[in-house]
Amino acid sequence: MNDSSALYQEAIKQFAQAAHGHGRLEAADGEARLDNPLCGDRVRMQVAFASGRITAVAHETKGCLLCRAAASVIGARAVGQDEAAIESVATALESMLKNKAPVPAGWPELSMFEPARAYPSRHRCVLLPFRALLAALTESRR
Amino acid sequence: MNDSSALYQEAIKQFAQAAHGHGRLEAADGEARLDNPLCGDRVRMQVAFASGRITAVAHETKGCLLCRAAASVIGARAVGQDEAAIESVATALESMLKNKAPVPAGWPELSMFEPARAYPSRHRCVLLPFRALLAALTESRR
Amino acid sequence: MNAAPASLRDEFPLLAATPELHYLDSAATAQIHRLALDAVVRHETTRRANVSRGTYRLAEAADLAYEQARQTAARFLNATSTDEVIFTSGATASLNLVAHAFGGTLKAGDRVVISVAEHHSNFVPWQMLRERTGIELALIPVTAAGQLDLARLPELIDSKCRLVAVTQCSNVTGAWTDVATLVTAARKVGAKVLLDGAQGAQHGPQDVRALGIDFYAFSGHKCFGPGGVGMLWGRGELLAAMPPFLTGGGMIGEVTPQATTWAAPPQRFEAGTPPIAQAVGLAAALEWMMSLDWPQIHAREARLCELMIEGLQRIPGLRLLGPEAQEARAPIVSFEIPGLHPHDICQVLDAHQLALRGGHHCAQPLLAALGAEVCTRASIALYNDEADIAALLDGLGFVLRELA
Amino acid sequence: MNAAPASLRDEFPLLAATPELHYLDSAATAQIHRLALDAVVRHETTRRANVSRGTYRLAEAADLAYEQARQTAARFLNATSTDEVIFTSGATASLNLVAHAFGGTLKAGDRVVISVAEHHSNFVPWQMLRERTGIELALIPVTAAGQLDLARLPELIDSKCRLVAVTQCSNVTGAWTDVATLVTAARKVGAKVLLDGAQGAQHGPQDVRALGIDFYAFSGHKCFGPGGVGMLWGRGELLAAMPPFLTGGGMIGEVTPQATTWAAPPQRFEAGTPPIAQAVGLAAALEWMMSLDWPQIHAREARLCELMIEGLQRIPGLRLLGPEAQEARAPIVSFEIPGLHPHDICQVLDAHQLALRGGHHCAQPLLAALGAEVCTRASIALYNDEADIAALLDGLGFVLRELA
Ligand SMILES: Cc1ncc(COP(=O)(O)O)c(C=O)c1O
Ligand SMILES: Cc1ncc(COP(=O)(O)O)c(C=O)c1O
Repeated sequence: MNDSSALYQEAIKQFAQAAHGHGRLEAADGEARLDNPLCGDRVRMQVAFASGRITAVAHETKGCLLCRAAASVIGARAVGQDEAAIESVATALESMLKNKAPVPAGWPELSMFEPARAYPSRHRCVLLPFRALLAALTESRR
Repeated sequence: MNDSSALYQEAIKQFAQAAHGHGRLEAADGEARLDNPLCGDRVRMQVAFASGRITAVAHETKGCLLCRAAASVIGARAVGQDEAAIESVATALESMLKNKAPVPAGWPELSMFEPARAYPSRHRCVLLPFRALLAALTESRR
Repeated sequence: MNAAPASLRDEFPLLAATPELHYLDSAATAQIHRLALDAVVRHETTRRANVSRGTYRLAEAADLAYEQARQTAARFLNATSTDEVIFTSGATASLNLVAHAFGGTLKAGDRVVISVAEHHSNFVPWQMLRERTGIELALIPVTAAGQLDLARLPELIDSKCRLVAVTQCSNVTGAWTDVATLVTAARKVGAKVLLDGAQGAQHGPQDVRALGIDFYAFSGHKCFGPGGVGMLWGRGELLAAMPPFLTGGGMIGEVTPQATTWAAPPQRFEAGTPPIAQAVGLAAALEWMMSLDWPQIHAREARLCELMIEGLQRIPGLRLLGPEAQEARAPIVSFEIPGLHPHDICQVLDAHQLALRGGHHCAQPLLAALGAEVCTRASIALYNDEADIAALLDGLGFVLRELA
Repeated sequence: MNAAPASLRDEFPLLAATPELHYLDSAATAQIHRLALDAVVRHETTRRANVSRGTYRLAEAADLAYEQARQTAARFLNATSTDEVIFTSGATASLNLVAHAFGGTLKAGDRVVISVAEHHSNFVPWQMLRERTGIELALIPVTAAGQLDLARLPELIDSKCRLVAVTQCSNVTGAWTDVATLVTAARKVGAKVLLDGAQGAQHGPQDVRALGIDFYAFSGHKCFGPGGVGMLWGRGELLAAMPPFLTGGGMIGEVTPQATTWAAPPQRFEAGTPPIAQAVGLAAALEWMMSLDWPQIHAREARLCELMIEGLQRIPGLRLLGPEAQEARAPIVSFEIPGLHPHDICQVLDAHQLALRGGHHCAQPLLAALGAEVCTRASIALYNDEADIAALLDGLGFVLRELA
């Protein structure tokens, strides 16, 4: 039997529940809404940005536990990072899921998604908030 | 082995060769052109009609031996027939081919098409001139 | 209560090979019947040739098999003539065909009436037609139970209405459409009726004449047949008056650089090499379906559906979408559990050998109307049995414990 | 001269089961390779589920198989990205897709250049586009040998020209198109190039990047794969700028009663449930094709073709259509025998176990240009051998004796 209890670790549920960064910014420099059209999941991500670093982040996330937990990690961790760091963690996370690469350096809590490697259809759930964040950063540069 | 020499009886070749009724009428009461779009065969059939009977028939036929032989039988036999007779021979001929019915009464030469029963894709070759004749008759009533 | 005869499940190779699997996603794709798969293989290995153009024996055999498949489909639908039966690549293609070809005979200001309950495949093609031609697109709303709100028909189906195009059965709520009432309303104003039978045909042979409709569309893969093939039935005189949609080989009268004329239906609507072996496989599935005792199957499916609903209703907070009355629904049951996302629900159920689907089910307008965005769906087909229902109810227990 | 390795013929179940059959109609439909059929059966019996929407393991396996099929097709075509690779129901559907979706970005007065040598499937869709939008449709004429008359390009491919859509290889004469010259001419004026590869893909893997083209279409059933599936490759940036053609489930961003947004390619162009098992089967065929020694196969095919042409030329009065030079043609040979109709010729040949096709081959404009209405065609594929050619030449002796 495939073991869904390995996938739904306590950490994931706690992050999802905590919903770090949930909400809206008064003044965002960049904003993006990303959908997963196949399932209807949706992330709206806002960032504020100063001298090359994220100063605030907020998101509204409609999605599954994996998606909400990933958005919550961003809420807890993104502030203080620059765009290059976000890009590299997003790439590393995708690689962790798809190619069994190690957990992205400096973001140890992302190890909670390691069991999702076995479920390709769920990879985009985890990645959607990161892609939304990248899109919001791109937007902020316009 | 399936025996194509049974299909291509001498009678068929002779009727096709003779091309009875080939040509055009000076004054036609009805005319129809029928195609077999799948193979490009084509029959143009003209009839003249007086007091309920065919007084002249002419056709231009582009097609295979079976189609040309059938048109030639019409050229040799249709004059003097009324529409009901043509309809019944066309129906009987289709039935001969598809349902192994006997040769249409009064048109013994159509027995040369009996071997074509075995080749469903060729039925329309034989029937096309008859259908064109019926269409020309319908046209003449307009 | 009868269990599914084990033999019925055994007739489906995938189910026979995975006895532990509880497949409750037949509304998305039904499993293929052994006879349908055998027919595909037999065709490809003994009669493979292109159709309608060759005179050699292999081509004649292919042609005959393809036209016999058309006859079988005509019997399954009780069509007047095989000329009314068009093979397509699927229900979506059938619906697009009507939206373009029949839609092409409509003009700005003409009204097409669909419903809020449509699958995207019977929704978006009409929106596109609206964009192309300026038709007016009107939506029959749904009741809180997800049924078409027929009280609204008089204002929607009036003399401007040319076509009513609705689903026979919702792929989300299982709600059956009251076709007779719609047909009566449409006939009164001379409008045509299209039924999207994608979810209907799986539940037994249809009688398009008794239904009184003008077009019927469905997919092979939801009827225990192969993928890549679908059907469109249309009333003969309507098809004869319609321009083609896809164009190419096999559907022409004559082609010249200046202009092209069309073959008669059904060829006019079958451009290119059709899905020959798939049509033959679908016919085998339909033939098998016609041999079944449908009242008995419906009674079994309804009992299983009732059993499932009873169990679901014991879950605190669970919200069922769709009609209460059993006779108003096909055995398709969608639900929401507060705080739990369908993906997570389906993931945990999968660990318990249950195949269910979660999401918007290609019916976003309907879900929006029902106040949901996504839901979890269990759909029952003739090969399901009590063990599947029991496993689902047990599985949901695990879901609640694991995800809470 | 090498005969076909018996083992190659044996890899095709229908041919293996009918050793007496001389199948010379592969340009219409090639026989299916064992691996392709096996892949279909394996998919339907072990991984059957709808794609892109389910999270249970069966659905994930189906999804993975379908996307791997896309990867295989991308490798077969040397596409830059799998996002450029669209599964359709066949070449005709692919060509209609471009005529509608790319065609929808054209306006009255824009010119589309096709050729007189097109199959109806790459002819009629452009005539229809002309009717819908008022584009100008120009035809590259053919030489007496049936080759595109490229001397005419300067006047046809000018600044009004938006698209050049031509066959890679004629299904009647076997003439290969000089793609490089066309691409150069098109690039000069910024026009796009579509290649109808229906007859090309059967003769080996393609390199769409090296060809320098923008769209490539072909069918599975002509490439030793299942029916009911085809491919469209399109350059990423072009696909991204195109509206969808067929609409429905699986190709949307969001659907509301007011408006609908589209998914990115390739999903945007794959409305409804795709031909999943068929795509998987086609991928198995393409994978097998990629494992072959094509230079050797081409040399064998060319030798067989030469042998056939030599034999045909000994028949008094026989007229060969198509180019003289071997390197200018695929192994497709059409001919006329004065006074004999192709149907009768094919019928007699059939009695001698030869499968050939006679008629207009869905290329009426080409036949008219060559001064023929119908012709008889023998087409050679990789499983044919010298015995097939000898049987054809013997068979034509019978034809002459029997029909004279
Ligand atoms: C009600 C309804 N209509 C249309 C469709 C589209 O069918 P397909 O995807 O087979 O083209 C579906 C299938 O999902 C459906 O449930
Ligand atoms: C050159 C060419 N183009 C297009 C087609 C159409 O292919 P299909 O019938 O598989 O859609 C064919 C096949 O007959 C062809 O030979």
